Amino acid sequence: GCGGDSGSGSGNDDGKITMGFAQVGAESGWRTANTKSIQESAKAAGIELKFSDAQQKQENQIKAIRSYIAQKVDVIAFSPVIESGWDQVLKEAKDAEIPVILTDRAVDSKDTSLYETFIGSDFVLEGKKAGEWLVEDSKAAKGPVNVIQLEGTTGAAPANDRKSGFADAIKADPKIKVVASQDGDFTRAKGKEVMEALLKAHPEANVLYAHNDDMGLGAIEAIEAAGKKPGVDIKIVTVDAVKDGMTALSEGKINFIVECSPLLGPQLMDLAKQVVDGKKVEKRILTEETTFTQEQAKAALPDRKY
Amino acid sequence: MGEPTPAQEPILEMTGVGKVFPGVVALADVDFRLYPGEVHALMGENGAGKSTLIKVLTGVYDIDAGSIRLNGEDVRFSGPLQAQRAGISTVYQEVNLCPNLSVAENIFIGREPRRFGAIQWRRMRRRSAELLRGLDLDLDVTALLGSYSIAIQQMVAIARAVDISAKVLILDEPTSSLDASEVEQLFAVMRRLKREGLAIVFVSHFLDQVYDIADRMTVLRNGKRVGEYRVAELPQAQLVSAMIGKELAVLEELEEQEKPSTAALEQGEPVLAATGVARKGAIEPFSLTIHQGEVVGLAGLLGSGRTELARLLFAADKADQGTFSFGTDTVSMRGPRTAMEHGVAFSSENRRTEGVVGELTVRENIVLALQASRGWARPIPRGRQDELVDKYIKALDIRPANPDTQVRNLSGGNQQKVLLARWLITEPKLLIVDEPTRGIDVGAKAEIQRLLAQLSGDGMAVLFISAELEEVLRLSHKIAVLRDRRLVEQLDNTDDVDVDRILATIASGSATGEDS
Amino acid sequence: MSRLAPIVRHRLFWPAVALVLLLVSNLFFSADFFAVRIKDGHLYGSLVDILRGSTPLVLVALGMTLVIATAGIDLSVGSVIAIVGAVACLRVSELDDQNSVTGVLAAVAVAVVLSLVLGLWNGVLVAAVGIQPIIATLILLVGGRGIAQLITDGQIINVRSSPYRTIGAGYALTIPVAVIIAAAVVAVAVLLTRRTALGLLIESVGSSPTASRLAGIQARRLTLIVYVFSGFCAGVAGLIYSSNISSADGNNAGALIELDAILAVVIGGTALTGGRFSIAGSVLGAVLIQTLNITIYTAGVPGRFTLLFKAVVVVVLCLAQSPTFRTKVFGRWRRSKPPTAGPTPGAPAPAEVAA
Amino acid sequence: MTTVTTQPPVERPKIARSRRYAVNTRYVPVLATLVLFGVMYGIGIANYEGFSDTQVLLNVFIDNAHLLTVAIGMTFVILSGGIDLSVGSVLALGTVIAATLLKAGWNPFVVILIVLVVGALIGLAQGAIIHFFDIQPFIATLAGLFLARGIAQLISTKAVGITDEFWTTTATERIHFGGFRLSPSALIAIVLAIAAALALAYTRFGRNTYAVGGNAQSAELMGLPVARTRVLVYTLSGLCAALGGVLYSFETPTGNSLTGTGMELDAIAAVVIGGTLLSGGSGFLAGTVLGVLVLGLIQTMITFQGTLSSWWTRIFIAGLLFAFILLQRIVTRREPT
Ligand SMILES: Nc1ncnc2c1ncn2[C@@H]1O[C@H](COP(=O)(O)OP(=O)(O)OP(=O)(O)O)[C@@H](O)[C@H]1O
Ligand SMILES: Nc1ncnc2c1ncn2[C@@H]1O[C@H](COP(=O)(O)OP(=O)(O)OP(=O)(O)O)[C@@H](O)[C@H]1O
Ligand SMILES: [Mg+2]
Ligand SMILES: [Mg+2]
Repeated sequence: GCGGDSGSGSGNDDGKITMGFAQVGAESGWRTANTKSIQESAKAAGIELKFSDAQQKQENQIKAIRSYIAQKVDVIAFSPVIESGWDQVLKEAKDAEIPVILTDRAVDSKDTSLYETFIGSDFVLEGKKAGEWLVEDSKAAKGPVNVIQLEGTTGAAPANDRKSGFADAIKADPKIKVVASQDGDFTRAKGKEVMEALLKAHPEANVLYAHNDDMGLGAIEAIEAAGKKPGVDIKIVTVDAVKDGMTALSEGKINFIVECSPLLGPQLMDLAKQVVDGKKVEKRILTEETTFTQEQAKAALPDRKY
Repeated sequence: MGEPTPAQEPILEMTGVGKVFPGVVALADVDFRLYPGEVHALMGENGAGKSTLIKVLTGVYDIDAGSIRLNGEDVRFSGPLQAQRAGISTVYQEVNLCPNLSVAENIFIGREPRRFGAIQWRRMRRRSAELLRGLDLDLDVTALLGSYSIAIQQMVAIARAVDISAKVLILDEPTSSLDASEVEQLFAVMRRLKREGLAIVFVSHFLDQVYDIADRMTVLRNGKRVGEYRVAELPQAQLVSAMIGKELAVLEELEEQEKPSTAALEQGEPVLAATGVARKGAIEPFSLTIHQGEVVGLAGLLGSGRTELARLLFAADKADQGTFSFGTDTVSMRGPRTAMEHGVAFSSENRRTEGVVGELTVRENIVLALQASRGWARPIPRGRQDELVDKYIKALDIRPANPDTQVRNLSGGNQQKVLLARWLITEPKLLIVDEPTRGIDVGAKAEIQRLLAQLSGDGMAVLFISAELEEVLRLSHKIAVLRDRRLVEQLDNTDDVDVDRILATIASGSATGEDS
Repeated sequence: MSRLAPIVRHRLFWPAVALVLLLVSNLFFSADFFAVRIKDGHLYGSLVDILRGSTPLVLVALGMTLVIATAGIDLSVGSVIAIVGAVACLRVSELDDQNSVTGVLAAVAVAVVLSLVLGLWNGVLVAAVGIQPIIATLILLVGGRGIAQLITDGQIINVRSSPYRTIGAGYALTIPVAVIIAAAVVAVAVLLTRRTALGLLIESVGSSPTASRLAGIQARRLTLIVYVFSGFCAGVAGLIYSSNISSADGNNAGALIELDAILAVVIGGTALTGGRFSIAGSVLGAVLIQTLNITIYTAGVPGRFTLLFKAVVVVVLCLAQSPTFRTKVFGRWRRSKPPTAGPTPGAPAPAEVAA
Repeated sequence: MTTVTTQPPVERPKIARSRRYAVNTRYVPVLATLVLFGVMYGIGIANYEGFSDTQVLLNVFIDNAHLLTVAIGMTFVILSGGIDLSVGSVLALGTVIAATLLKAGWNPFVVILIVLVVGALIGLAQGAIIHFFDIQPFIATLAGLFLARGIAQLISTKAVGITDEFWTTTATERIHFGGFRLSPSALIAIVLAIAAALALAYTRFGRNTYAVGGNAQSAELMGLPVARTRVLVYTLSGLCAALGGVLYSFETPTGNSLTGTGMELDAIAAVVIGGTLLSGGSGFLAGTVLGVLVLGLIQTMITFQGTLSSWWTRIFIAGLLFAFILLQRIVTRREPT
């Protein structure tokens, strides 16, 4: 019994924990890896998983959570589509005495008793890490450091946060200047297209900061087509560390990647068991994440799952 | 020019009206006066500018030059709504109602009886039924207008306009698909309204109707006013020459032409034989054979099923039962294409929605059917197109004679000619024409009749439908009489057959004893 | 003035003006915007980027033009792009040697056939079953992306195949291959519609289905063909799209492209109610939209302003294009100059009527 | 030329003419939708435990109150022969305006009023452009889509939470009757649906909408106020979309410029599934309500299914939609034309 020593799994008499998980959607490879991780580790942990895909709609997610409440699951976990607007449905869960775990993204509820814990990355911190690396790296640089920034979808939380964290960090060095910042929609195609245009409008640029690997990978294509060498003529920092990104990093086309791991399934399942057992857990748990340089990437690449 | 002695002030006076469309001067310096209590006919060939004058008056088109005075006051309407509010109620040439609404609504929409702001449907239905009964029509007023034939829709449009009790009533070719008795109903109403002091503008290509109902008339030619006349003072022949600018002699020719006897024709090859063909709700089983060179006329009242019969022969509607054979082969009719493959052509009575394609040019409309039967991969070479199109623009006198005009911008009568040309160039073995002379002026009508007679002389079979019985009689070798959606009798068009005889057959119904 | 009038009245005049204005405005932000150089043996420059970048949209808009001409609409193009890209990339990635030309051609062939099948599916629903086009194609819009994700397992499939990469990112005779492909498809479409009677028949069906049927046109078959063609165009667009980034993104490929395509078609002067269509117009419209996007990047319009910027451009363009707007706003002012003088009766114009 | 006899020489036969289709075919699509909805509901009950609870059906209303509201406005637009793509964006703009103003401490009723007025104004502008400048509705409202979302992003790219007392209490409020619950939003939407249905059937504006959709040119020639009707229809749609925004922000108390993407398609789909013709002039509001319920029920079935992966969710939705529309088509099919 992985179900653990708790015979007291509320509602269900078979002792098996039932988790309702309301996923944002399947908008990116990162997200699907996240979904997979959760599904696989649920199976491994012997937790029965009810899964729903909200297709990026908060309303669907709320509906799903309501239906989990109605089905009296043992624990609810979800990655909020956006940060605000959850008080009501979380209250309903609380009233039904179902613990809630937030994953990946936070909610802005003032009443933190509405959820047990939030496990996920800190997007601002990610932006900061990227910025700090750049500051460090630019110390040796003589001329100005002109950064092109490829932003995530306008209005999306990771885009907002990675932008502001980065901006904070690069204040440390007046040489560093963001010369252009454009919405690349988190996709490769958009990343390439935007980069093509920006390279021509800003020939002085020598650094690219992309809010995710995919945009960075698209931009690499554009840089190569422009006859420049990615990683050398234009230094590249990205966030995520998906396998393709890591490959490019190990090949020297990217200089630095800040990890944002989607693989928080095992951690989540652990937490779920603790929470169902009524144990007290930390309100904020950061996913175990790191950063990668080119050398580290070469070492880590063989074990990279996705 | 017979100037009337104005007993009173004109209710409506248009002076120096001009209207130019790109490439066409539709109206130039036209004067028009209308007095209360008169029926004033607006006369002219197809494309003379009658409908345009009416549209300019009621604000459908912006006016380019001239002035309009209503009741002595200068007016300029921004649209039919304003004109209606000022007391001008209009039936435009093509039926302009909403086919997706019920008959009752079409009569009352915009002025529905209401209580506390809510429409009183029951009262509306009752009143529209009454109104239609006044025109001797017994319709299901809750049915969609679109489910009725063009003729009935025309009557509904008239009922609507008449009921909007206005000071001026304008009727643009209201009678084009009506049969004699419907026309009579309409005239009775018009006379009543006239007595009540209404001023009525009436447009028609039926000279007899004009002479029957109108008091005065204004004649237009090529967008210019030829003159204003008292009807009583202008003989028909003079009117015609005023309209077309020359004498007319074709009509007589046709009368003289010797027709081959039916017996002789029936020796020949049957082009199409329909046996026991029927369609539920449309027409009872009928059998009809049409031979080479034969003109078969269909006679019947409104809604007697003439159009339905024709549509079945062309497979525009699918028959539920019965067989069709062309020559010696029995053919299962899958759609218009099957019929066309066997040399059948069908020109619909409903030219606006089932006939011409308004957005396309005259040329494209004319070659459309021929092209369709050749298939898309074999386009008609441009030279051949020009040849065919030019030939028929000349033969039918389509105006403007520019093949690249959009058909939608043609006058009603000219659209009809385009539709006819479309089918004539396919050189069909059997030409089914449903109201082919609808809205066509006297000259062109004679021309079309002559053309049909000539083509049948050359061996083409024709199925001819017209609300005008005289026309049917003049052209046909054989007349099939319909009544109540049933083919009741087929008469050889011998000397003793005349309008009265046919009306009698229609009235008595079961001449062939098929009735139960 | 009078000699210019026909040009000004041409329905593509205003989109062309807008295109030129947008292109020129880029000069403010990127001085050598119009510079086209030869780099690594091929043409290189912003104009080349715009042309190459607009190829998927040009193709989709081309298919959409014919669909719209029959008074239909095809919402599923984005999903077709995703599916086709997914299938092609999956097959290429499964090759032993990804650089084998025959293997890539086989994968491309499978993908193209699939796009025809998807088009046929839409066509059957619309033409044979008689479902309203917007709903019929909505089914594939929703389900198709699911299928694409199913194929890619929600991941991005990468290929490292230079033959495959050539389709969307390669060059032949210094010209981007994608541009050559798109030009070829457009040329074939123009030839098919204007050199045969296909265009006329489609326009007829689109303007008046009833009248067309009674003229003996087989509207169903035409409708079917048109949707299959739209599927094909979307399929080729999907190949270019995925080849350009050497990967298939089942989640995002072609998302919302249907809106841009419809916009391109309408800017190009084809009415959504069907009938007359202009392939040249749609191509112009698509290039215009791509130029607009590039201008937004070049000018550095911040993300939060992009939509407003687009809205303004679309509104201004539509108003400029609308004859009604021009007469209502400028016509009055122009007309008031010469006092209202009607055509003089003696003018030669009436003779025209009689002619 | 022979003379037309002005007096029929024979007594005119009295014929009961042209009485056509006995059954009123206008109601067939809506009835078919109703029946198929019942079938689908039955399938749900048979397959999923707890589906038979009437509250499940009421929850569909609760969950889709905003969609219903938006679809009501869309029904008017589509009936008039137009289309409105801007609704999703206007809804989003509504939530953003509401959230921002509430955060600044404005009175909630004033906020609602402002949101509604903004929505109506956007609709009015679209309608005016469409009618007076002869711009295709698709394009004008596509510009509206960009514009409304653009303004929303300009106001705030970040989602703004709503903590206003009135908002949160309205959101949690449930109206109880006979053991069942409805949210105030659902009630508002239902009342609006009834009002709209009555307006379509019993007011001149409603009938004019049908007339304009049937044939705008004819309607103009019949002297109907086409301009007013057109403009009003889009204004109404904007208003409904804004109201949808308010209701949406009751359910999900956030102002977010990214909400409602693709909602225009959902609304159009709901209207068309309900048997309304996209070409205009034919359809009923009851159909729209059914259309929304069908979409909602599909969503509910997916939630009850519970185990679908993301892509299977999409395929499943498409499959259900396809099955439904195919059946509907077969049921309502008359002769091929
Ligand atoms: N919207 C338009 N655009 C361009 N030309 C037009 C338009 N409407 C009418 N015309 C042209 O104006 C002229 C007058 O047309 P009008 O419809 O007034 O003729 P009419 O006298 O009513 O003919 P008919 O007896 O055939 O109905 C025709 O040459 C026609 O082609
Ligand atoms: N099943 C049907 N569905 C739709 N329209 C139909 C159907 N059957 C007939 N019609 C329409 O009804 C009209 C025929 O009506 P009606 O019974 O008045 O024929 P008619 O005898 O030809 O009358 P008319 O003398 O006016 O030509 C045609 O225009 C046809 O389009
Ligand atoms: Mg006329
Ligand atoms: Mg008839």
